[in-house]
Amino acid sequence: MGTITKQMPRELTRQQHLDLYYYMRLNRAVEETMVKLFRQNKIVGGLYSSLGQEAISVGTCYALEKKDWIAPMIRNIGALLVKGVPPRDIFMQHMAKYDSPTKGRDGTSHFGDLDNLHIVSPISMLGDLIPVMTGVAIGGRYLGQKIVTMTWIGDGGSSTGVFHEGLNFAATQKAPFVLVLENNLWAYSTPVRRQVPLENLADRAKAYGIDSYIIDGNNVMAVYNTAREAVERARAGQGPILIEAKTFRRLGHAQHDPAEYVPKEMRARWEARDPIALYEKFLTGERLLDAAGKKEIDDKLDTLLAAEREFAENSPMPPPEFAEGGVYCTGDECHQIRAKWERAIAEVTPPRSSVKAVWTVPGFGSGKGSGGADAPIHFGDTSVVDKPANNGRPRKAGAKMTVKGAPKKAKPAAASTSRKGRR
Amino acid sequence: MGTITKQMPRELTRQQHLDLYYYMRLNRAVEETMVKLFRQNKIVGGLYSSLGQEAISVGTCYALEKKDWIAPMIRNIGALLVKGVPPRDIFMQHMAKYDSPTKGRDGTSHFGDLDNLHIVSPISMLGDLIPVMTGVAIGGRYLGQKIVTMTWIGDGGSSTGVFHEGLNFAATQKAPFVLVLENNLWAYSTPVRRQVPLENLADRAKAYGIDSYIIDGNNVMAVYNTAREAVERARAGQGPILIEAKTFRRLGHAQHDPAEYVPKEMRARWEARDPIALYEKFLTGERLLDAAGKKEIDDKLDTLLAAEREFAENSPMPPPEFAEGGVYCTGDECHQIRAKWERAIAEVTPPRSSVKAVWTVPGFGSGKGSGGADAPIHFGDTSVVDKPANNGRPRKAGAKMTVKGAPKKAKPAAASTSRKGRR
Amino acid sequence: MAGANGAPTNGSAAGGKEITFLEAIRQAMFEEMERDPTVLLMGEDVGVYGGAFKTSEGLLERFGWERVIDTPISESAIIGAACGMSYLGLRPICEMQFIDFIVCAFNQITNFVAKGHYLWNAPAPMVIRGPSGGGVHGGPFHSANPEMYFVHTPGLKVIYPSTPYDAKGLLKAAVRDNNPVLFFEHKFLYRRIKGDVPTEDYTIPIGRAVVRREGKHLTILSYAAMMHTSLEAADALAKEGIETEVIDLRTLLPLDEETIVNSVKKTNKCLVVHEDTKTGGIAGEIAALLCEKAFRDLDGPVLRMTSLDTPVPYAPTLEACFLPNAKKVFTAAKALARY
Amino acid sequence: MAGANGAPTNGSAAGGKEITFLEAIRQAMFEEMERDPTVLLMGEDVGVYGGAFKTSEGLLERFGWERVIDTPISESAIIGAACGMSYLGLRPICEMQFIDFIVCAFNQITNFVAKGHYLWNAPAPMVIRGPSGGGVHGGPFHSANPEMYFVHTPGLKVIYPSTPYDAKGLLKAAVRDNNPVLFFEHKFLYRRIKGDVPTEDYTIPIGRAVVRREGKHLTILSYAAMMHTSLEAADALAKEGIETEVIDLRTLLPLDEETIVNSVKKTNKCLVVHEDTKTGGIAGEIAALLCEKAFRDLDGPVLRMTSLDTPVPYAPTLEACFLPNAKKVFTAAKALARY
Ligand SMILES: Cc1ncc(C[n+]2csc(CCOP(=O)(O)OP(=O)(O)O)c2C)c(N)n1
Ligand SMILES: Cc1ncc(C[n+]2csc(CCOP(=O)(O)OP(=O)(O)O)c2C)c(N)n1
Ligand SMILES: [Mg+2]
Ligand SMILES: [Mg+2]
Repeated sequence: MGTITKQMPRELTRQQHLDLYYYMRLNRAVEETMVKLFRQNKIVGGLYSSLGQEAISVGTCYALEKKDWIAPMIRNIGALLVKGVPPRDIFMQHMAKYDSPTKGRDGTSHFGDLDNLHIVSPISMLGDLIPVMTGVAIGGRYLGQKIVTMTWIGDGGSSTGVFHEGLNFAATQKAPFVLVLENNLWAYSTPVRRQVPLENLADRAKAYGIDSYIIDGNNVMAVYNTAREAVERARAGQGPILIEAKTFRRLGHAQHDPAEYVPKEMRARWEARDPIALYEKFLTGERLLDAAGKKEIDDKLDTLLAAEREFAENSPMPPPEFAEGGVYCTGDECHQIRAKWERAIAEVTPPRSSVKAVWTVPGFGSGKGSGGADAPIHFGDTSVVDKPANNGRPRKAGAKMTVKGAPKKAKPAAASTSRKGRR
Repeated sequence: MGTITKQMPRELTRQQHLDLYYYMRLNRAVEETMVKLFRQNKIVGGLYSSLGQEAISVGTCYALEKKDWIAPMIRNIGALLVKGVPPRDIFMQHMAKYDSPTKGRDGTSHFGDLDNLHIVSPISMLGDLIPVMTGVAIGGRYLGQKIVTMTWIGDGGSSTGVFHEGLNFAATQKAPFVLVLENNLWAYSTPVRRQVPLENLADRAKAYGIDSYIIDGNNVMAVYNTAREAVERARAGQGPILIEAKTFRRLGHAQHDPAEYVPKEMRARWEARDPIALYEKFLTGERLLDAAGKKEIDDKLDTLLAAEREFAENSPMPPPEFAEGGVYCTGDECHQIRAKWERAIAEVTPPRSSVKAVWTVPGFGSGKGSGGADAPIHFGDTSVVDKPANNGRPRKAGAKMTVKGAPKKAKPAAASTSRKGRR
Repeated sequence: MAGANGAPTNGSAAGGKEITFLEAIRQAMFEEMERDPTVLLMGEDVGVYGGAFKTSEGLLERFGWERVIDTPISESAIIGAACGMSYLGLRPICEMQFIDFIVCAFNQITNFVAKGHYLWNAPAPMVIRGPSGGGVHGGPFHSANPEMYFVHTPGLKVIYPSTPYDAKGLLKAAVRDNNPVLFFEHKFLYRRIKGDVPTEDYTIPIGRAVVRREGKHLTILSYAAMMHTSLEAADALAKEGIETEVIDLRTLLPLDEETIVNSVKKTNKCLVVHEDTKTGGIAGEIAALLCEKAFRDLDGPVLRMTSLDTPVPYAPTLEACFLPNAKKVFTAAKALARY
Repeated sequence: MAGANGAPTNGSAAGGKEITFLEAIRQAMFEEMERDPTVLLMGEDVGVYGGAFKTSEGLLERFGWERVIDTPISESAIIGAACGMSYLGLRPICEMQFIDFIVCAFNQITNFVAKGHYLWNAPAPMVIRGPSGGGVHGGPFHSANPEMYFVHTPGLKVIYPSTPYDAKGLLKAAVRDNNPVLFFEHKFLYRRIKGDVPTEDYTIPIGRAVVRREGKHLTILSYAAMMHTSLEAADALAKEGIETEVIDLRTLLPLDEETIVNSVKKTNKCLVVHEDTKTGGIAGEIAALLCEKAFRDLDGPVLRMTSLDTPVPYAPTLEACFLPNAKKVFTAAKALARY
């Protein structure tokens, strides 16, 4: 256990290099388009930006397989794009259009796709996704799906209680879960040292005895290689892993925020380390990208985004009455809920599921489950000083009841019977 | 920063030795008395025990000064006794008597004394006291009181979100706060490795960049010396400290629980390490205690507890109508709330309190507070797509209102005026 | 007398056996896990120990470590993880060791779990259950009746049964429901109340109240432990010639408006009895409902008999004053009948 | 026309100046901190930034780092620490950046802060405030109206003002109160609503409603943003000869029963308008209250006009359907008047 700061550099294929580059460009282009839309008052509510952090969303998500699950945060548009979400969906979410994934009921990156892309929607409350993705990871293992789950959290969000509860639970369960901590040095207007008294936020992992990595979040290759190693280790059953990606939030918290509280020199330094520019330099140096290739991508993005944007703008606002109803799942006709089993159900059903209910403590042998249904229960059965007000003597009408009879312990038989009765 | 496993052994005076011994004996005797009361159905609700953990409650609390603040947990009866709570109060709390500190409204160790002994009442929800005692610590520093605050948490309780939020906030504030983590290896029926994937729970401290100690919780001298060092460092402004005390819960979670899930060998090993027996052995070896001295303490405890118990038993149950009312403080006649200033108020009031609202980031200079009252606000002022339903045109009756007028920035002058107006 | 679902409400079906309320809960979980491998149980001390109240006794033995999970003391993690599991089509049951601790996961439940279907078309089939209620001297942190926090949260369903028959049938229905269901088990009833339940599989539809006793002079609406208090009061009222119709709400969200309104249209008077504190309790919601749906039928005010607006006090004498009881209900009902 | 507290409710006192609702909040905190060194402010981004909504603009400059504390993103720590400070006689004000995040500290507030005075004789003089409410397209996680969770929690006081005058006077009263007070600031009003406030110090008693408009045909009870919606509807109703009495509740816990009951005894009809969702909203509590205190005076049902029982949708078209508006209130009130 500990913090790993470097890992084996891994040879990327040309295609992988170009993919990483393309997705970062796409990420930025999508957000630039949204800034235009925002200026035209076509965005509903606030608009967040991941300018300068694209390498993290793209590099980490690119390390996942199709079957894996993600839950993006506000600055992870790049992850959504890598997962296969079309830009129009992101535009329409921000414009609250009727054709958006949530049909206008929710906005920004708040949408999911449980069936195909395996995306869980975020909510604004920071940290909540950590236990949720831990649960997806445990559930996927239970079903034999061999999936890995991933979500992202900020330096500020790492101070939420649910970050602790979620990551600790993931660690106790050795859940195949990767948590990416984007340390962009600011939480809204608050510098990281005012929220977390640590030099490296990766040290948060030490509280759970899990491994962590520290990487340059503006180097997409480092991000990808690290994430890929973390994902493989999680998939191999080595438990959850925390990756701290050092980066910087180039714009304000959201469009409304000029972020004057950020020292100019600080922004200047990081603007000189733009992840796309850095990678472009590398790619051209390696002859993986030339002017022609770049031009090609520029054009491709222009055409794509023009079309996607047009589609989004032409989409209608949801009809007012769509606000009504839809709060509950009304059953099979509404949602067919079926677990996707990729292991033998017999492994998790009796008799094979049966175990002895004992704790074995290394060096000290075992202790068995105590009490049984007749055991005294916490409070409920501590002798009551006064007589219960409602001593429930037999009723004229209503359910037949008697008081304080010795509880009966149902034999598994009973259950089995009723089970056969159904099959 | 880091984990310190040993510290300078410190010479204790004979009196200190005998105090530590007496309080451990008193702690155990008080709890033994309560077990008798429980068997006689005189205890309301559940009864918890700190059998075998007395050295921790006693040794840590003994390291505090009178002005310092504590918040005990269910197994910290010893801390209450060291603080000066009479056994009768503890008996009456458990018996829900009218003369108890809470007059029967709350039970067990759920009571406090803000004015004299500086005790904050616990609640059942684990971890909640950590931010609360952090607040007392920060508040005490603000008032110039130079106090240290202390509370306790279990191995299990260290998995609560509020443990994380509280300790992290204490660390960012460098609050004079000492947290004692009693690792008794079990949380109710769950062994520690099922809750926390750590060998040493002191590692939790690494997530906050604060110092921690690991000690043998059954060695009262080690506990006291460590706690004293921690308290001094906290008081000196070095920030919060976590102490992990290794121990074992000898009885069940509460009286109802036979704890058969605990391997016999495990209990046997720890029974052989009884903190009182160990200390007695040391004291007799050092000639600090002899048969006569022991006899004296035995008799003293017998007489004391007989009297205290009698008082408690003779106390009446609260009259039913006492359940009504008392939910709110009705003002000065109910509570005279006055802060105890031990520093010049001028230090925290204008003009001396005034500062420049800038962040200075090491190496990067400063950034100033942005926006001002005219800055766009998060949502509220993002241009609204539809016209507000209630555009509040002038009213026949009711408050005079106009819409979307340029907000006015009040000059501090205004405030000063109204302030003068009052003095 | 038949319940809303047609099944005999006294639960004495053919081959029915008398069990405790506690055992009914245990059997419901046992049988659902037996029936459906997607059903799991998570909580503190639910495995080896079988739960603080022994409601999961024997489940670990039969279903193993993967399906009966002893968690750390992390209510938000339990709820969050269960929601994640439910997204894979699993049907986790979360136990809160005492329902009082559910507020430690309040954000996860009310913001994440409850809103998913409406916002993102993401149903979360999961159950959150635990021991609730007072009367056993658990004190201010082990006696909660948190129902209204959740009745006021769209997206959740809230169940609070009073008999072993209902507890078993409704818990099974909750597990099979595609929505997050909160299931409160009044701990006063665990071993004090016994009743017959059929041995064969059955469910009780969520959202249906049941008439426990028929009457014509006034209607008492109640649920959980206060249901029994109300029935006791009804016996006493009968001796004075006041025939009380007693309805067990069973489900608090959604409320069974039809059964409630029909009864009040018949009796023209309504008293709501709940153990929850008064201000903001469900009696208010019912008063508003009856104003909307049956105002012209009301020959008297919709009244409420509830606990005091205080925390739950520890001392038995104080708790007795805090809680409603049969005598208080009798007095209030009598006055209303005479109104 | 004089309010319950005798002060002119339009706030145009001698030397009064017109300021925004937002500025009223800022001035209240500024002046209280100026007046009393035990008053502190804690929250996320309240210092250097001056708060997400700029309500604490200039406070750090004047009162310094010890009194204006930028916290980590830890709502439970903020509330817990504030409670600890209050035990030393300090009077912390806690800002929730958006009131939606208050549920992240739900356990601390409802179990620790609210119960201390009753159980342990430990008063906690502290204020928890933040921007609430919808109508600005904040979406499902930035538009909460959480009042009922707290109105149902004995030990707290709950304030929800609608004018700059009330906001300033009630926030000052909240800071000086010896109990934990929740103070909700409807963000729709922050810069849209302006009003006069006196320059000299004043407070408004907690627990007092105020008659905003007198009338004889029916009473509309409302608060916060819906207060203005109700007044707008009252204008329209007047054109049809329906004289509506409009009451601003201002404090939701404790409710001003006297003012409410007196008005209904006069008008005999009552419509409650709130932006909070319907089921379990405060309209129910008021219906029950009027049943208890004024049933014989009711010539019609106590009705409610509220938001839908759904999360707050994001799209403006949907949010418009979700929220009450003057037209809906007008229609409901007219029908009730004709009842
Ligand atoms: C529990 C919670 N409290 C407060 C907020 C308000 N809020 C939204 S984003 C933010 C700052 C987040 O900072 P960080 O986690 O570092 O992410 P970043 O914005 O830097 O990507 C805050 C305080 C929230 N969303 N959730
Ligand atoms: C938030 C919360 N969840 C659950 C409980 C129920 N509970 C009470 S004590 C306990 C076990 C505590 O174990 P630990 O923290 O190790 O303390 P110990 O009992 O060993 O002293 C549990 C689960 C609680 N009190 N608070
Ligand atoms: Mg950040
Ligand atoms: Mg323990």
